[in-house]
Amino acid sequence: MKCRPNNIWPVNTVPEITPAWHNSRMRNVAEFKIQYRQILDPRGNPCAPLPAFAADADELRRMYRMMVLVRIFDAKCVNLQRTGQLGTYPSCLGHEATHVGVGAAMLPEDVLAPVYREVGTQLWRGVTMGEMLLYWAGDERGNDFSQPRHDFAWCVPIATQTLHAAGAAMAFQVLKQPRCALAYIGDGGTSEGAFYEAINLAGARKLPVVFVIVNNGWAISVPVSAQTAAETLAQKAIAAGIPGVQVDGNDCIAVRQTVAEALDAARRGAGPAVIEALTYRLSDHTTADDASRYRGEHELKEAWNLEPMIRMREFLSRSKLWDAAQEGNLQQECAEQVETAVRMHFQQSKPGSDAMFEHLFAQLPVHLQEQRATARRYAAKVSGH
Amino acid sequence: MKCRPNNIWPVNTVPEITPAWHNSRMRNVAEFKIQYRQILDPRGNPCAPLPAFAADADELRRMYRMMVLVRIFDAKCVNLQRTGQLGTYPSCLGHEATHVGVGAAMLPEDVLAPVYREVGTQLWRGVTMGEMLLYWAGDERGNDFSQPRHDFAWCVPIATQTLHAAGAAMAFQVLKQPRCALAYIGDGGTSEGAFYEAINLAGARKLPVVFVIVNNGWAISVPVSAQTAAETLAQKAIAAGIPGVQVDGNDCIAVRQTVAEALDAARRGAGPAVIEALTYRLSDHTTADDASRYRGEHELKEAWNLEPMIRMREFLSRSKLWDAAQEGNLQQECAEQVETAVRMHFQQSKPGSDAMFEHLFAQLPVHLQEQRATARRYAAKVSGH
Amino acid sequence: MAKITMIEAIAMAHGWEMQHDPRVVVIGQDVGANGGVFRATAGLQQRFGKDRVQDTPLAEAAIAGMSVGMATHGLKPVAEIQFMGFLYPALDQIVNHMSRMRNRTRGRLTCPVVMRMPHGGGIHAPEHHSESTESMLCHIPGIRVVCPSSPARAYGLLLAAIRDPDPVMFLEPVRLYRAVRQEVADDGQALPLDACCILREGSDATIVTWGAMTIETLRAAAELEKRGVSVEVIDLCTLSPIDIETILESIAKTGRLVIVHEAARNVGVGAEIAALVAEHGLFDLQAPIRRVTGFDTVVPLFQLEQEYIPSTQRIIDTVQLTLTEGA
Amino acid sequence: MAKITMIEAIAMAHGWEMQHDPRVVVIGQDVGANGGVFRATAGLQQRFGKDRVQDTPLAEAAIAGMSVGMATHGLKPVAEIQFMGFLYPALDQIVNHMSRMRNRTRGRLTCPVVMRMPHGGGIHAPEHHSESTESMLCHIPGIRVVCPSSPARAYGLLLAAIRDPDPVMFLEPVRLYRAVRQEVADDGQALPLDACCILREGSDATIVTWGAMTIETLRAAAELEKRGVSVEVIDLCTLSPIDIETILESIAKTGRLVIVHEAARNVGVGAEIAALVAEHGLFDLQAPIRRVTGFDTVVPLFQLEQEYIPSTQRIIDTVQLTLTEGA
Ligand SMILES: Cc1ncc(C[n+]2csc(CCOP(=O)(O)OP(=O)(O)O)c2C)c(N)n1
Ligand SMILES: Cc1ncc(C[n+]2csc(CCOP(=O)(O)OP(=O)(O)O)c2C)c(N)n1
Ligand SMILES: [Mg+2]
Ligand SMILES: [Mg+2]
Repeated sequence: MKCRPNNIWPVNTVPEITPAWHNSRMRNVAEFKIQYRQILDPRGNPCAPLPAFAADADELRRMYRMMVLVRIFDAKCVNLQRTGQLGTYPSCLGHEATHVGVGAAMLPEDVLAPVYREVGTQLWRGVTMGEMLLYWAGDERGNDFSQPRHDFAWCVPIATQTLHAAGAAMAFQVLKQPRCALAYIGDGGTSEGAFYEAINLAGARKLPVVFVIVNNGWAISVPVSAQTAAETLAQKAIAAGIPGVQVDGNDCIAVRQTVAEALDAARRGAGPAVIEALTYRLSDHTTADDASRYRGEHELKEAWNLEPMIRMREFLSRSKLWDAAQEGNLQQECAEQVETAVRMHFQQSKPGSDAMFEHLFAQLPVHLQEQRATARRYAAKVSGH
Repeated sequence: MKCRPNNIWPVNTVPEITPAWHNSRMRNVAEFKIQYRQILDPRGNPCAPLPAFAADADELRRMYRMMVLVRIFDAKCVNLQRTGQLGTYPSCLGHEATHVGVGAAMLPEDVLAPVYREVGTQLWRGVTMGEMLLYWAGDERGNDFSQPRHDFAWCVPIATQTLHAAGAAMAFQVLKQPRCALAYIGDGGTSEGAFYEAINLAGARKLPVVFVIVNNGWAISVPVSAQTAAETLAQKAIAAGIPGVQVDGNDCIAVRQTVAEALDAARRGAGPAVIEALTYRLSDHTTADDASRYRGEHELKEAWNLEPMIRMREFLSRSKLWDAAQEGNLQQECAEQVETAVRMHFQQSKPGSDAMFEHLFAQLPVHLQEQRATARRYAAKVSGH
Repeated sequence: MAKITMIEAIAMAHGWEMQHDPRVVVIGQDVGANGGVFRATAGLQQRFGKDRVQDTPLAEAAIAGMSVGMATHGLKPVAEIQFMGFLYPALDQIVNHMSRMRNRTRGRLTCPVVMRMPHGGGIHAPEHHSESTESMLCHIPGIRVVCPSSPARAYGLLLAAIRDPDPVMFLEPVRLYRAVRQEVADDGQALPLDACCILREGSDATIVTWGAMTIETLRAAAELEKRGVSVEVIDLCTLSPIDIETILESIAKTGRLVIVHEAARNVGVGAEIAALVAEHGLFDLQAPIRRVTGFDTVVPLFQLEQEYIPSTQRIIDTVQLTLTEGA
Repeated sequence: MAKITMIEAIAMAHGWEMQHDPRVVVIGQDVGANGGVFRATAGLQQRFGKDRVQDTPLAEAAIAGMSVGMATHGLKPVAEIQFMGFLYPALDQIVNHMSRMRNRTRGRLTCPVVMRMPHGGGIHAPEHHSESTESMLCHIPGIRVVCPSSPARAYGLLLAAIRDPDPVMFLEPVRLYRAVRQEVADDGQALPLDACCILREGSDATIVTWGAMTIETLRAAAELEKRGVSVEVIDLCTLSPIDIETILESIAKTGRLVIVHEAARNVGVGAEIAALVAEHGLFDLQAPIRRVTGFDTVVPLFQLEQEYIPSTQRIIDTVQLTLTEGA
């Protein structure tokens, strides 16, 4: 299970048989190491110096609040799907620390290239629950974020978004804008050539882009150990000649600090970096999946011991920044916020057939005008108006 | 210039600005090093213990002979192209040590997945000069090697062949055959996602396949430094969790030994490896290219000082295995062999239009039979018989 | 004999052929323990072991490229692409290698590969999960493209595809995976490739279609019959190469042709059928050839997918329009 | 005004637009110091600097994918794919993102990208260097596909492509790069997209073609004229969307249609033209629509490329056959 730091492969493991060359007289030409960072341990005790932002109690509470909101919203989405009111939905249960940590580390003018699970980052950056509900309810309007207008939309074709982030970073470099792009990618996604092309390109051009690998242990039914023989996913960075680091993805403070450092360096011209956040997919892959077919219960149970909410709450309580009353209020507040968003969502009308044609091109070519008319004719018949 | 070991980046270079995380308290979770091997120095002096095969004088002479034959054949091909008797041709000038070293390291039952430049390996394995001439003269029959029947044909779409090698290795693994696949790739080719997918897949499945990166400094007009920020190309292996090593690609003995060790390990179940052979493209990219547009003369001149033929000849002479008379005979022998091959090549008749249809499917579908008839009708008109 | 769904028929065909041909190996994302996201390979890994049913890393180019190498060196890979919308990274290997390996080596190396993939929309799936871009595949020389429309045809055509010595793209309409049950004998009987299949005979007009659109087309034909119009329905089955003879024979009888497909119209497979008929059957035509297809738009997210997929009504109207035209 | 080749006209169009629009950035393999393997970007890096003319790593998916990100964030990338045969790794980004970015974000993010690539064969190039798979691109909704047939049209259409707010695939026939010289004013005048261009008027038959096949087609038309046959030659120019009106008008006049393209016939762009005419112009047709195309085979290595590419004679014979048929 990749989420437990102790389970990382021993350093410098030598397989039973290897090419004999390690015995012959050779010269070292390059050396690399991959490091791991944790700031809060699973019980919420600091095990490394706290970063500067942690001195701001409001900021810490803001992060925790967002984690709670995400968890409640996520549960609601799963529920809506189960009751036939939403399409297939990929739960982010267990990813809250990573997603909120990344969101908090980014600046508004930076550009996010998400995959499909990063509710926490999106919410932090201003995408609304209503927009997310629309998208997962099968409506493109959900991608028309009222803000941030410049962020990429959800991205289903795995790994493709990493190249968009690199491209946006290229634009910032050419246009001399002090902005960064940040692309998410899953553990499974790191097997796609596009991911490697993106980090390699970013390295070659020293682009201001940070790649966050969310290693949640699984790509649908395929465990990380079947994706790659690499001991860590952070070391993928070495192939691109750029820095790579592991962070405890259930530790919101460590994630935020690590991502912020990488973004800061990138913004100052140091080039890209890869950050592997070790967390765990506590849910099925999506609502269409049944993880019990391929994943042991024991593993799941252990992963729950490391989940990110408790850790943050314990840390806040112990620091006297949080109490049971506040927790109760927060839970209620978030639940209401989610209910309101859902209620408003259901008040929206379905898109009309014109929506298929409206944004295909800046100006609709002639033959599509005919097709639009056909669509209107039959749409009218279908819905009866 | 990547071909000179001294120019390899200093170990552990820290760029001016890096993410601050290297200053914070972190734990190392993985360490890697890339090593470099040379056995003969540029003047042909052994600078490391000689491998076992070097005790066999005939074998060493066989290797040198092949290098000479390759160089003469290659020059002839360039010449044929210049005089309009061959299509665009990618010269292998300067790559002889790498190509012959690899050929000599492989077993006949292994499978080669070449790119388009590896004349030395092909010749060693039994592909004939006639077949090569046919291919570069624009005739598919050139890919129908009389032997080895199981090797892949030349491969123009960069990096695609690495996946074929992995697939063949997968077949060997499933069929429990003690064979290896070996794929070539250029320095430019390592930027393609397909290359990374291949090494990653090979690592994940511990496939018996070896990847030889021929780093000749250039991908057409793009230098390695613009392809990637990686200090070495061997370190691409780290992303796949497999061993990677650099070897002096102008040192035929080091190449052979290094590749043989990797193949041997792979054959015994240790999984794949990446070998970066550092050499130099002494020619234009192909006969259609003019390198003077983008490459300095000085660099080329320096590279000539390191070229592989002298080194091997000096080593043989100094070891009393070779003299001027033998050299003279060899040059003449090879020139005659090449002339004979060229003469026979020109005696072959052009393929007929049926050749387009003959091997498209095991059995030609009906509509293609009509098209074949059309082709015949007009081919007859074109060539007048 | 139990009645089974198309997805079960597909798993059954895999099972038969793996049992009888040790060279057949199944690869893909989640095809192992999970048995495929649609369950097309359910139970195969348990039955045939991890060597013969392998989960691959998440990399479509790798799936196609390794299939090439496996096929040239003694295996018969049956590879699953999780959805057609994720096929594109694999196209390079299909176009540049799989389709031409036999040709470029003059028969020395060959590629008996089947690439299976879910095809089309209609199941409220997420973005990029409803593609039907078969026409891009059909344009590639050296491969076959096959699309079944029932459990029995899925079983027989998949067996034929696996046994074929050349590459076959096998498109599985997701709307049909569990739409109907049918008795299918597990007898290892393959169906012919390169041949259409007449689903319903008729005399007034011919409709050519394939895959999931057979549903709406057969419904339209049934409705038209009530109105006294006799429609012949042809299921293309093999989309490339096209069995044009059967289509031309039908048009010689009916004089009218409507083509129905879910994919976008522009340069769709329907265009090729129309072009062949406009060349070889022009004088049999009594009315313009009409196409009822998906629009030349991006497949919309699922709120609008019913507006995108040609409806029974559109097919009925188009056939009736055709009947009013011409001679 | 000096007479220039098509490749020079292309370089000139780049120069004009980069001079006048600072957002235009050129990327690709060897487009920098080397000026492109065909010299389409010769001199641009020297003139506009390394930021605006960038060699990319050797990775086509990256070229397309980064173009998407550049375009959505303030630049107008003009990307070169070194040969059309190497486009396939980029298709995923083109189909799944570039073509639908505007649509899927409801116009919030857009992709003003031009992807240029050498197209077709006939120059004795190595394997995989002679592809003309435009039909795969034309099937993709949300992009345009353009193919010029002369230096002047290359200049004007490339300017139009770069200025277009949506993605354009720009196919450059390699046989034409240096085939003819023409006076082309460097005046920044774009030509219209989505419009055919009549190369030669005629009354007995219409030939629709594009790109390099205009050579053989015009030769055939000239020869046919000697024999008393008057042929109208239409250059499609924009291959998707198709300006079918112009074609239909011509057929209304001539009653006969021959389509000529270098690509394989099966599901080629010719099929779409035939299908559109079989729907909208059927009653104007006096004879079957015939296609003179490359064969449905792998493009052969260059020994046989002249046997593969449709010859002038085949075009002449087909037009004459058409004239003997029907009314
Ligand atoms: C190119 C592509 N191939 C296949 C899929 C189908 N698919 C959707 S999610 C997924 C697994 C992704 O795993 P990972 O990258 O680890 O992300 P996670 O779901 O764990 O967040 C797969 C195979 C896809 N969306 N895109
Ligand atoms: C997929 C692909 N893209 C582009 C090309 C065009 N091309 C041919 S060779 C070459 C450079 C290859 O460089 P490298 O991999 O270093 O090999 P080398 O030629 O130096 O042996 C390029 C870009 C190609 N053949 N295939
Ligand atoms: Mg995962
Ligand atoms: Mg090179």
